[in-house]
Amino acid sequence: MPILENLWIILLLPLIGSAINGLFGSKWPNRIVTSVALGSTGLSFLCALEAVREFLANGQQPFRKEFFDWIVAYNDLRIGFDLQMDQLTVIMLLVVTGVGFLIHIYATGYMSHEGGYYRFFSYLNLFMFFMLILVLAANYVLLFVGWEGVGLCSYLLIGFYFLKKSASDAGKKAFIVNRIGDFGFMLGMFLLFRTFHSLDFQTVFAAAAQPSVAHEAMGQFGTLTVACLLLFVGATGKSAQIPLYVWLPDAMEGPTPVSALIHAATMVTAGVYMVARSHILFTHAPTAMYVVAIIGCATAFFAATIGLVQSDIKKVLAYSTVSQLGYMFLACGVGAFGAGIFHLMTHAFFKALLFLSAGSVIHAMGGEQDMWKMGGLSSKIKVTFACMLAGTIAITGFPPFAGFFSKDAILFGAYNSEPGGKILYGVGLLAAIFTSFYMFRLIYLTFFGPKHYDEHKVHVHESPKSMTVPLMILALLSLVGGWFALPSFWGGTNYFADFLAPIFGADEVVGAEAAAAHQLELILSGVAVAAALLGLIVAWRMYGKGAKEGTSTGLHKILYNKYYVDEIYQAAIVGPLVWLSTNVFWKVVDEGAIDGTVNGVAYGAEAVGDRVRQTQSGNTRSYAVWVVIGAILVFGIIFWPVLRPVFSGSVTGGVR
Amino acid sequence: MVPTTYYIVLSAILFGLGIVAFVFKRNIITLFMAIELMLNAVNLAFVAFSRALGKPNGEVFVLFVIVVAAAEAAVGLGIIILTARNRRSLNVERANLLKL
Amino acid sequence: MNEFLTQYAFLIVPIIKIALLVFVVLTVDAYLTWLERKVIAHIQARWGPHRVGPHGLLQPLADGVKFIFKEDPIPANADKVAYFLAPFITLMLALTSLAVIPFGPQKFTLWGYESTVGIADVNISLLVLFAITALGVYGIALAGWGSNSKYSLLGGLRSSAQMISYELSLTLSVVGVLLIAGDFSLRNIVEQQGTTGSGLLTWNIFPQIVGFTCFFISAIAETNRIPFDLPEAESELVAGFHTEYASMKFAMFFIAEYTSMISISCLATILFFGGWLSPFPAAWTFTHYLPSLILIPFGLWVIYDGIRYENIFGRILLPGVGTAFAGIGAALLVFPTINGLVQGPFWFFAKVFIFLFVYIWMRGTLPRFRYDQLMSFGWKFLLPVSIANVVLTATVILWRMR
Amino acid sequence: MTASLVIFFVLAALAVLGAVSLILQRHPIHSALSLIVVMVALAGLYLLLGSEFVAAVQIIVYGGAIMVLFVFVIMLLNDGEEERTNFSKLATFAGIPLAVAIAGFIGAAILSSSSTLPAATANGSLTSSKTLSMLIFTDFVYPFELTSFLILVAILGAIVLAQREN
Repeated sequence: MPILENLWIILLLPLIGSAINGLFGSKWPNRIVTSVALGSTGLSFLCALEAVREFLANGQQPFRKEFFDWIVAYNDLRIGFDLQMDQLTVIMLLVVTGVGFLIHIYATGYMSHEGGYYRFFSYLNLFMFFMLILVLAANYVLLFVGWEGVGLCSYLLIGFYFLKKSASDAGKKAFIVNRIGDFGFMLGMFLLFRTFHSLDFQTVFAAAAQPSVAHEAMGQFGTLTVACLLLFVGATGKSAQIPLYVWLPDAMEGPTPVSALIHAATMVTAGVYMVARSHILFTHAPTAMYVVAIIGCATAFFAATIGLVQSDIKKVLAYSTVSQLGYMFLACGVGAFGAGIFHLMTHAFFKALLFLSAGSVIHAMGGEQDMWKMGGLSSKIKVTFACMLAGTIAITGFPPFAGFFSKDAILFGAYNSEPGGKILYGVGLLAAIFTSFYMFRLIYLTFFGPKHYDEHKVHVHESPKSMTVPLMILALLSLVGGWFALPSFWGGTNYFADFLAPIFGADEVVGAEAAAAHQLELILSGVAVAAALLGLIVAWRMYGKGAKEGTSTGLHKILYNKYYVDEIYQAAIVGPLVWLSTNVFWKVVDEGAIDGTVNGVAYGAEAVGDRVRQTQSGNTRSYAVWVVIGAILVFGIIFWPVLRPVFSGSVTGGVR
Repeated sequence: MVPTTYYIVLSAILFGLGIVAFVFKRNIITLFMAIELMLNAVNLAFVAFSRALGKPNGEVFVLFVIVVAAAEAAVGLGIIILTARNRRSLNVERANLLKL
Repeated sequence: MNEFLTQYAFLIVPIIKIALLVFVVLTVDAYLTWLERKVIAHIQARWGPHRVGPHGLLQPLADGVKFIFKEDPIPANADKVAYFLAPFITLMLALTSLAVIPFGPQKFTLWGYESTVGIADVNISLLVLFAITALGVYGIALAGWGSNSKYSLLGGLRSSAQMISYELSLTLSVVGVLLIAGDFSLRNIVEQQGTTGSGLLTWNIFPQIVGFTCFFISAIAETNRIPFDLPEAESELVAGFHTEYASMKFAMFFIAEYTSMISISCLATILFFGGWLSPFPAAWTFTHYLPSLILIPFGLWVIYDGIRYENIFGRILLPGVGTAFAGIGAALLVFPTINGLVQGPFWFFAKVFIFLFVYIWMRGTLPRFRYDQLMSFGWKFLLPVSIANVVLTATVILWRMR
Repeated sequence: MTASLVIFFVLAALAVLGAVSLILQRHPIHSALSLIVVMVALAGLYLLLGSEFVAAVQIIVYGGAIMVLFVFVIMLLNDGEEERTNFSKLATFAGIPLAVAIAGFIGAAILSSSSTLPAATANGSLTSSKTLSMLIFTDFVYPFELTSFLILVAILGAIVLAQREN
């Protein structure tokens, strides 16, 4: 059965799994729920593989199929349930289904002692479904459906422990912050529709690719620029970029597999995917791209700085995620979309790995997340330690791990970009240093040094196979994942770039010719490795042989409190809104106008009824009379044309 | 030969009388009779027209009307018996439990 | 004079026929009572009436006189209208029901006005008959209700309920015959039974035996005769709906009952027993002499019986009657044309007589039903059976048509 | 003034008188009797119109079944004369005019519309019951079946209503 011909199977399977678990799971023992969840996800993973195989067999012909019309306004707007498959999709598809499947397996171990097991997997499968829609969608609206769906699932899963106030608050926060971004996204879609009279990727991009479409110069805010910026607002919301990144750290309230799957590997990269998907628009709007690059770079830097001092292991990883996403956007911003997607993939591997390992650590520590209360675990949980180390090396960018190649490509792209490429590169490099610092800080605090926990209270134990096996697989992936794109000086060919070439155009090595490029690239990668080493050394000096949690002062305090961004938002936006809604919308509009109207209608009805009920005398004969009156009226109306002559006397009696 | 109009006028008169009966009688059974009277008036018109136009359909309608009247009488009288049992009176003006 | 007759023949001839019929029927009723009393008396090993006239033959006359001269009390605060209306309605309807019954095949022309043996020859005569029987309920109901008395009311209610119930199966049981004949006209129904001329084999009784059974039972119930004479169950309600009636009004009910017996018998004869048709194949001409063969010996026996009667009156009367009978018989032998004319009516009345006799016989034989038995029998047995009969007949007919 | 006209007027007068007496009679049973008179008169009119089957059915069903039912129920309940309560001012004052009005309306409408009709029995012969039955079982077969269902339902309803719950 050709899966490619009916792609819907891939995304239907998780939906079915979710429905089954959600509807009947509460009655069932965990193992049935497990088999349903894993079965659906695994099957969809296999289907994805098959689909990809067919795609490659077709000589990588971009595949697109319209399954049914969804919204059709007479001849202008057609939005169908259209799925497409091209190189970009292939990568996203494999990442989502593959990593998703692994994390599912992991979750079966991790969640086995939690309540609401079936609920969790129902949500998780639902998330897979929406994510796959997002990835496979062939038009903006369907993509938006997936977009919102994953948002919903993220909300549900962040607030999975809804009895914990912080959890439910975090869920709400994520949802609301995303609303802002989605608002921008929708505006962007409207603008696009107004401009191109369609929302299909094909049509829009084809139209945008026309030479007739003006290539808006830097600093010029044309339609495309505005549209791209609006779309990017959406992306900032979903992918936790400045200024909307605040929800992601709080999202760590959710179970760790969720953090791994949604808030590291897949969902948060949706923004990057979207930007990369509509790269044609962006390339026509350099201003927008520049903004993207700047935002990405800034996010990468700031998040890294915040990550330096966090004490919660998952918070550290969260901020690292934010900053890595920043890297991706930086890549997109400087036009190195391929690098961005590449980093997306590798990041999916090692960040999932890191989160899962962190989860394993937490599991081992019996729910403890504060790194200051760990230490010296390396001997206790060797597998986890090894995997975590692998992930750390990968993210900090030591060759030959994946992170090195992707981050290298990004920085290289940034360096070559104009204008201000050098600055972007510098900031990125700084962020890289910070990255390696806080990652190794995490490693040292967690696995080395003296134990800061009570052995008798906490029984440290290695996690079950179901958790460690995925860790190993991911570790392997984050090791080899980078080898698809060996830098040219490395002698190898950049399969990845070639693979994506049909979409993003030829290799983004622009400006300098090949030889110079080789030199430059070699130097830059050397610098990057040096930066990573620097971070490692500093971290070792500070935390290597154990350290006490000091009282935070000055800069440290500011960083520790995340630049007080949440407080600022609270004061600047939330407070006024609450005041407004309380004193205006609630007190005046709702109670005054709406309730007033409703009650007024009720009173009016009562008053009228009070008069009218007099006719309901309860006397049958009166009713009879009313019937007769009605009959007369009806009769008169019907026969008026016949009757008029009779009354006007023009007909003198009918009897002949 | 009798002009059709005579029949029609007669049926109109009967119908009017039926209405009068319906409005002025108090005994619920008599009200029913009034309804039957009106139905009969209508039937007369039916037959007269169908004969005048030479189409038997009208007479078929009359048969149907009679059937319906029978059904109505059966059910209606059942109801009447119930009310009489409960209210101890057939006077429709005394059946005013819902009146406030 | 003559042209007057010819002009208004359409008015005069029927009037004459009606007068004749009424006279005959009333007489027959009167002597039916005599017959009934006699027969039952003999069934119960008694003499029955034998004081008034030879064999009590003048008893009906005496009864009539008594009816006329008895006091006629009206119950206190009876509903006058209903009370007076009831017997008239009953009698009128009973008599009217005979109007559509054809007694013979012949059509004769009097003063240029062609008419039949029988008063009216309507082509929905059967429906008319049923319509009249249907109205028959009112008489009883009004009588029961009008004469402000518990017995009467109960009797009236009972019998009206009974009549409504059994009317259904009465009508339905006839539908079979209708389906066979495909016509409402009694005359045509009879003639359809005699088409092949092979005598009684083509009568409806054979295909419609079930229908006949239902018909006869419900007919008895319809006429409030034993075993269905609940309305006048002496033991429970004195005399039912006519408890409060006396003298002539009572007589009216009485006559009405016997008249309806007659008309029902006629109906049975017509519908199931080939009306005026001879039971023998048309080929057997000698059967035409049966009337004489019956009348002459009967007359001779009556003469003989009269001669050896104890009192002089009887010795004069009976031989007279006997000679009359014998004379008629002889006359039929002598004048074959008249004989031919008489054939139809002869067979018709013979059959009707048999039915009447069966009525009386049953009264002498059967006990009375209990009321609930009556109702459940009517609704739960007769009705379904007659419906089944209808369905069956229709099926067979369709099968034949195929 | 042909014979048929005479018969018509006699019957019509009978019907109208019956209807009037239905209104005037105080006792329901007298009203019922007057209604029966009306029905019989109407049956006569049907015969005069030449639709004999309808006439017969009119007598059998209306006269023989429905009205009997009425009389029966009246006897059963035996509520006596109706009390002339006058709780409904509306009916008292507006009743007659309204009735006259609607009758007038109908009459007027009919007069102005049907005055061109041919005489009722212009087209000669009787409507034979065959014609009717053909019509019923071909064109009107579905309504016919429906009515049978209606009857069934009515029977059930009557039984359910009238039985004493015990």
